[in-house]
Amino acid sequence: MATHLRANLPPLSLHVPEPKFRPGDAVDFASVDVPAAGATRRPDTADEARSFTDLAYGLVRVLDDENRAVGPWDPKLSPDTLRRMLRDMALVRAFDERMFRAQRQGKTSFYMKCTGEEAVSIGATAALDADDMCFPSYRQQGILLSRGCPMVDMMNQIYSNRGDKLQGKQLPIMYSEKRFGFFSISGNLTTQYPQAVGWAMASASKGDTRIAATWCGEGSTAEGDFHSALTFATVYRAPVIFNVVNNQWAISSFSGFAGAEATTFAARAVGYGIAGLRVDGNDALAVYAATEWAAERARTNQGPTLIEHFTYRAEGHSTSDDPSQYRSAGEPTAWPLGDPIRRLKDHLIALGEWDEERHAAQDKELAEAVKAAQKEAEQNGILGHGLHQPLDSLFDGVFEEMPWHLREQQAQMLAEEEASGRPWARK
Amino acid sequence: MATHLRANLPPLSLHVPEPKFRPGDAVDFASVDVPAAGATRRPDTADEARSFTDLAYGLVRVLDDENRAVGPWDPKLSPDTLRRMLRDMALVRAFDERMFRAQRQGKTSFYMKCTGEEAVSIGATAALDADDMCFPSYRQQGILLSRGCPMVDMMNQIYSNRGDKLQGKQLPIMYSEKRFGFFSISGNLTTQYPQAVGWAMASASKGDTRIAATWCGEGSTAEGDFHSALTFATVYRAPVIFNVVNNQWAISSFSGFAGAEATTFAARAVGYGIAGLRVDGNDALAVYAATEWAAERARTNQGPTLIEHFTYRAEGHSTSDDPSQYRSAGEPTAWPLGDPIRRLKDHLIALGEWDEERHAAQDKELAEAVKAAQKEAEQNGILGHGLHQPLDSLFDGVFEEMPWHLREQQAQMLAEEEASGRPWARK
Amino acid sequence: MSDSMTDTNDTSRMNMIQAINSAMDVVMARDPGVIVMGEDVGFFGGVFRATAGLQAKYGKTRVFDTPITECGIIGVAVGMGAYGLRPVPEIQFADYIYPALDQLVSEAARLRYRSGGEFTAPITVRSPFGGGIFGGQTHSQSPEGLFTHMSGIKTVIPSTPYDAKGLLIAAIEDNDPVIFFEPKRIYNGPFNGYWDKPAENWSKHPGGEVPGGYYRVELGKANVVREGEALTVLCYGTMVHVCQAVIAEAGIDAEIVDLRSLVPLDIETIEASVKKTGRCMIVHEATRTSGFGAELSALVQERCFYHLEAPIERVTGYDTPYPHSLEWAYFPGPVRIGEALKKIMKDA
Amino acid sequence: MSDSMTDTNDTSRMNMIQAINSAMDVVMARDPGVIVMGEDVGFFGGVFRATAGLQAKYGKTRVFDTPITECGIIGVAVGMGAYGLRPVPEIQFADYIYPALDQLVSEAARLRYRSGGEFTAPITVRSPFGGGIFGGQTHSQSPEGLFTHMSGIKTVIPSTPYDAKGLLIAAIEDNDPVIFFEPKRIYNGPFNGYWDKPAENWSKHPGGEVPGGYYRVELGKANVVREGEALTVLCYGTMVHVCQAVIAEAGIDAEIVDLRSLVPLDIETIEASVKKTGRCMIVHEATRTSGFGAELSALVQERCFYHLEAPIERVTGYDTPYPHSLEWAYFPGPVRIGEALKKIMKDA
Ligand SMILES: Cc1ncc(C[n+]2csc(CCOP(=O)(O)OP(=O)(O)O)c2C)c(N)n1
Ligand SMILES: Cc1ncc(C[n+]2csc(CCOP(=O)(O)OP(=O)(O)O)c2C)c(N)n1
Ligand SMILES: [Mg+2]
Ligand SMILES: [Mg+2]
Repeated sequence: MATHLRANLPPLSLHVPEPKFRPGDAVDFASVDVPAAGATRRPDTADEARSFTDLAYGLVRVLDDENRAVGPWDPKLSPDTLRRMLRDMALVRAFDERMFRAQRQGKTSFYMKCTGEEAVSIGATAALDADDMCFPSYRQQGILLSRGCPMVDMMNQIYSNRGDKLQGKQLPIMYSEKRFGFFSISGNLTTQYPQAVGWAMASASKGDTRIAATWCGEGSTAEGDFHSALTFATVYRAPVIFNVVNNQWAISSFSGFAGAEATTFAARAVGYGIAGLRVDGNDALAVYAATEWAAERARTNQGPTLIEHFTYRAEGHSTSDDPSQYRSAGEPTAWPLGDPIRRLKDHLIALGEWDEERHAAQDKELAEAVKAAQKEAEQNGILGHGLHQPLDSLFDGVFEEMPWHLREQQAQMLAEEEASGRPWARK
Repeated sequence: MATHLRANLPPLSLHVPEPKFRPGDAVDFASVDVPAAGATRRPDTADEARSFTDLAYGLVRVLDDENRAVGPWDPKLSPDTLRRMLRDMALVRAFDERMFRAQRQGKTSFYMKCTGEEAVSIGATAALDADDMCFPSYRQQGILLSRGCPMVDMMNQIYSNRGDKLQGKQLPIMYSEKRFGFFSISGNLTTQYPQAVGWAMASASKGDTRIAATWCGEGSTAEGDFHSALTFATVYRAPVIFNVVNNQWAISSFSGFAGAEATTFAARAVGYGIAGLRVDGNDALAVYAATEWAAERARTNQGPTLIEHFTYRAEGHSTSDDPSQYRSAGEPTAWPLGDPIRRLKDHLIALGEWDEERHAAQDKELAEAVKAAQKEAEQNGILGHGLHQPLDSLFDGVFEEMPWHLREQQAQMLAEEEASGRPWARK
Repeated sequence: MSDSMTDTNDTSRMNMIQAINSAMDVVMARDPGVIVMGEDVGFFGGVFRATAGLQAKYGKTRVFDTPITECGIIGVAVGMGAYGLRPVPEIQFADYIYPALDQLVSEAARLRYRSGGEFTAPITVRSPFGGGIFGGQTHSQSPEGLFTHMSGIKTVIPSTPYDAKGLLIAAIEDNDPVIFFEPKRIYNGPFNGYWDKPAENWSKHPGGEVPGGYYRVELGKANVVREGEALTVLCYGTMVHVCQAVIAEAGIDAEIVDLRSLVPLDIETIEASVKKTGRCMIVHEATRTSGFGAELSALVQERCFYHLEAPIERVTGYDTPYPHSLEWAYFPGPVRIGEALKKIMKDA
Repeated sequence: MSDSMTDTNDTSRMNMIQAINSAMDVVMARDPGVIVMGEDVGFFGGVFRATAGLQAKYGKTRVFDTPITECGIIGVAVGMGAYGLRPVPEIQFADYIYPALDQLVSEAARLRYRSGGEFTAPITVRSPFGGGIFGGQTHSQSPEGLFTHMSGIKTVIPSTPYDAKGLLIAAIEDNDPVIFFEPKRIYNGPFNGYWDKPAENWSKHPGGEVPGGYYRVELGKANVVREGEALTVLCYGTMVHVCQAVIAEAGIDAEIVDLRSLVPLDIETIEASVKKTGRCMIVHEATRTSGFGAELSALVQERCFYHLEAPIERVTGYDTPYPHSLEWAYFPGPVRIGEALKKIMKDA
């Protein structure tokens, strides 16, 4: 054994990460490295992953400080497409605001906004085909809104009301929308990652052309499922896009508790020999371009790509959270990558394809549309006001066919409810 | 959504890895990249991990084709230390051969050899301090033998006999040797990884100077525990050494099913921003040097290192396995990195510090020592011949204090055994 | 050790969160080996605030946030335990304990046995469990039954702030792994099952009177919260309060046993009670099939067969996931307990 | 569907491995969506050879080895199921199913419920379980009880080659997730519990006669392997054979019920039998506390209370890990079953 003189060494110490700012601190994000837009190279989609590991440490940015689209990643979208994306992002924000308020008004139990992260889902959805399969986390409502899912349907789910096709069985915002290529959201973090790989492997094994995409937060990358997914994906070269939404926070824990002090999240890809990109998540064009590139790789049997979307969670984790308890109130506005909606809007204005008046009008129109949808949804009921689902529907869908023990429990429930004088009718 | 014309693309296809050689195939390992000994640079242990990611793709080698120790990684060990390491490795092999045979003779249920991988544990143990804590997998018996664990104790465990301090409760070779800094081996792969991190974090939080080291196979890196461990280690800069023993096979599955087609296992470290080394696992000096380097990083609060030991499992997975079913019989001898014992022996001979006669004499002496230990151990009994533990010891150690339900079960067992006319005594 | 050892007499009103927080505080002050870790438990003090103030008091190396990997949290805790520390990891919701199951049942629970006692896992896993807060399928589960099936691990569930503190201290000081499930529905007050009536807090409940200092409530001892002759009610956690309310309303002279610890179980108290009353009702929120109620029923009929005057009744959650909007239909509340009572008392 | 639908009449002698292999072969030939995956199942054909020959016959994209991550194996299978395939993942030993538990219970088992039936997980997880092969603590476990507690998943356990094939085909064709535990002790022959007597093979057992083609044994139907009047024995897997041997030796006119499927359970058969016999013994190898025997005991006493003439007896594995050298002391073999029989028949 080594003869090395340990007694001369200082004792070990445990490093426990600490975010830069806590409540009350003045915020200065100067240490966040923001490369210039257009500076990052764009490899050919047929290149081998090992030839562009630098991309995992860079930051793909298209919109520059003068609101121009620049560099090799500019996806060169038509003004119509850009306006469509802007509209979708604005719709997501309007929807979020309204539903957050609905929760505060006691109309439902829970809500989660994606404020500041709208580009992540809208940019990606715009670059994917409509029948590509999405395995989202809980902060990609943008996928549904952009794919045309009726807002009323989403709200029905949020209210667990009569119109909710999930029969009130799921927590609000845990949508399932097969018709829009949107997998059932799980409450358990990152379980969707290997599932997306499985779907993609199935598609590949069937000689299909559809690919899968999945999302999780930077905090969620720590789960074992993340690793299982990346391992399977690299082994079988699955046609899947892994999105890591690095919005800097996981409830109250900053990204350092997921490993951000040592490297980027895109670098995880390097560890498995798969393609990794780091993208300005507040730049809808960069998100679009990265997704388009990754999708092309997937569709041409080049395998998986992991995209880290560098962004910021501008509001609380959920309606149950109060971020002023653990981070500086100055962070959201100080975030150096700006507001994704404002940036795309300013780009369209700079192109001469949009103006403030149209934007204001659109915001108003969207707010009206959301309000109208809300009204319609509330006609189907809100949570806690009466019984919106037949009591016995509680037993539907555990199995395809109901076994005797559930039938028996169901019958007993109905009998007891009867015997008790229908307490459910009280409200 | 994208307007991209998917109809023009060929269908997706699923890539399923396939090893180069199957039973009956002629083996040619020319495609295995073997850099020259001494060619890989040795960064300062205070350097940042990101400054030497190339090491994760290289191969630290010290012993060259002329049996000289060359290059910056040469640990410059004394002949005594080298002889000690050679002896330890030869002892491991002798022990393995004898115990394998014992299983074949029906003296126990199970055994696992580490033939061809002796340098991995002997090199590491030599470079660690005696009180550094090891969290091994099942193929590091070398740690125990090198730290001086009496062979009789190990054999008692293998035989589940009267002398087994684990009371026959564990499968053979699942040692636990706290006095030799050797954690209880688990049957569940890779669970030891986060445990080693926890131990290391505890040591650091207490201002201790002891570090932890852990081992798993390349196949086992796919488990979620591996990822949890590396994530925790990078976040808290835990003083731990992760060893991945890439012996090319996981039972019948070649390393491609753990991701080896796309990159190295050392590259996993890069994904977390921690130090990664790739080492010729059949070169005891390279293993020593890498471990020494990693230990110094750990002891100076530079955090974790992952070392991939590139080696070859020269025999079956275990006594339950028949490798001729799934791989070419030519592989073990064709392995381009040679036999670790022969290489260290030839080095010592080249140094003029050893010769074939002494080696043969030592082999004989070790074989005798193993045999003598075996004889002694067998006096404590072998598996299946009589009852070596008191029946009721079955209930010891579930909890610190036995709760009523175990006491009751224990009493019932003894009563039933009594009533039945002691069937246990039949044998 | 006595059922309750207190080294200070000053008590104060605490809710269950405060009592749990106080337990960790008291043990951390006494034993430098106790460390607290988990998702959001550090600076913020936990999503239910159970660890609030502990990081400020004991420092970042003893109270810290972790990566979001339950497998890692428990695996790391096992390693820390092997080093000699006494980790108290939190799993944010019991519904998220499954990724850690292998580390809990194959490692923590087996370590002493498989190492001949060389290594142990003196860890206490705290986790809020149970429903009744509109948490939907993944913030409502009661997985305690699983752990009772795995030899080598203890399962403890308090029903009052007083018990929560005393049991948690005993759990942390125990040298075996303990799963400590906290009934989150009663963190703030004793819930009687009437979800449509105003919520109560702990201020008027005797169990809300909690000593400020060190005391233990021994693991494995049940608490007879109501003595009676007509039947025995076995319950734990939130359901203790629901059962008390229903029994009071029904005017039945029931003996209500709060188990407090499922493994080890206080079989003596259970057996004595059922032998006295001749009837037994078991109530838990967890899914019925193979829930801990099944084990209780089996034990009672094995031991009290000749004393039983009616079939043992189980009132439990249904064999479905915990639904969001119909949560009060799922919850085994007063109506269902009441109906079961009628059934079991029919011939009495 | 009938209890047994056979489309070919040629039967042959198979051991349980061959029967399981044949089940996969037959279903793969009929349904291109069936895929087989797991550690070592591809080229090598599995460590117990259950998948031997399938890769050669159906190709690498339908039968393949996987990385060693049980979490990944099940997670990937769930995704494949959502795509429309019918995956049959193997978990190499039941002891290694815990890392996959979250994907099994929070995902596979819940998918239909939480998605309003939009997505389902028609997966069948095969896994060898049980002891008696000197496998030590981590190659011997019987975790079936855990799964019976999780709503949304079926648990099936065969006791003969015939049943293994028919049940496995039915499981794979089932649109819900099924855990298919294979009693590895009887892969090669019906083990009667006398470990010190020569091993038998399936060649003389009627259950070793297996049709070569397609047939199903319906999930949820028990098999009365011996009719009798004196008591009811509930068992499954290996223990069916042990119970048969002990009953034969004791010369008791017992009714032995091989459950075959724990969820869904054939309650009718159980209830009818116990009402007839008035006595009930439950035998399983799994750890006693909260094992499936507890649920069986609870169900029987709830439904047959007034027919029971003696306490229901459980004969089970002890509440300890499965020890290596004392494995026959742990195993609930003839001695223990015999003693329990005496006890239960005492007043008969
Ligand atoms: C398995 C599991 N563990 C813990 C939680 C509790 N939880 C819900 S969201 C969350 C934080 C996730 O953070 P991140 O992945 O960064 O996503 P973000 O909320 O920032 O979008 C935690 C810990 C959970 N839902 N599932
Ligand atoms: C959790 C778990 N899954 C599966 C197994 C079965 N198993 C035992 S060893 C092994 C192969 C491990 O291969 P590798 O990690 O390369 O180590 P090696 O045997 O080559 O040293 C497998 C699959 C196990 N023991 N634990
Ligand atoms: Mg986040
Ligand atoms: Mg290997």
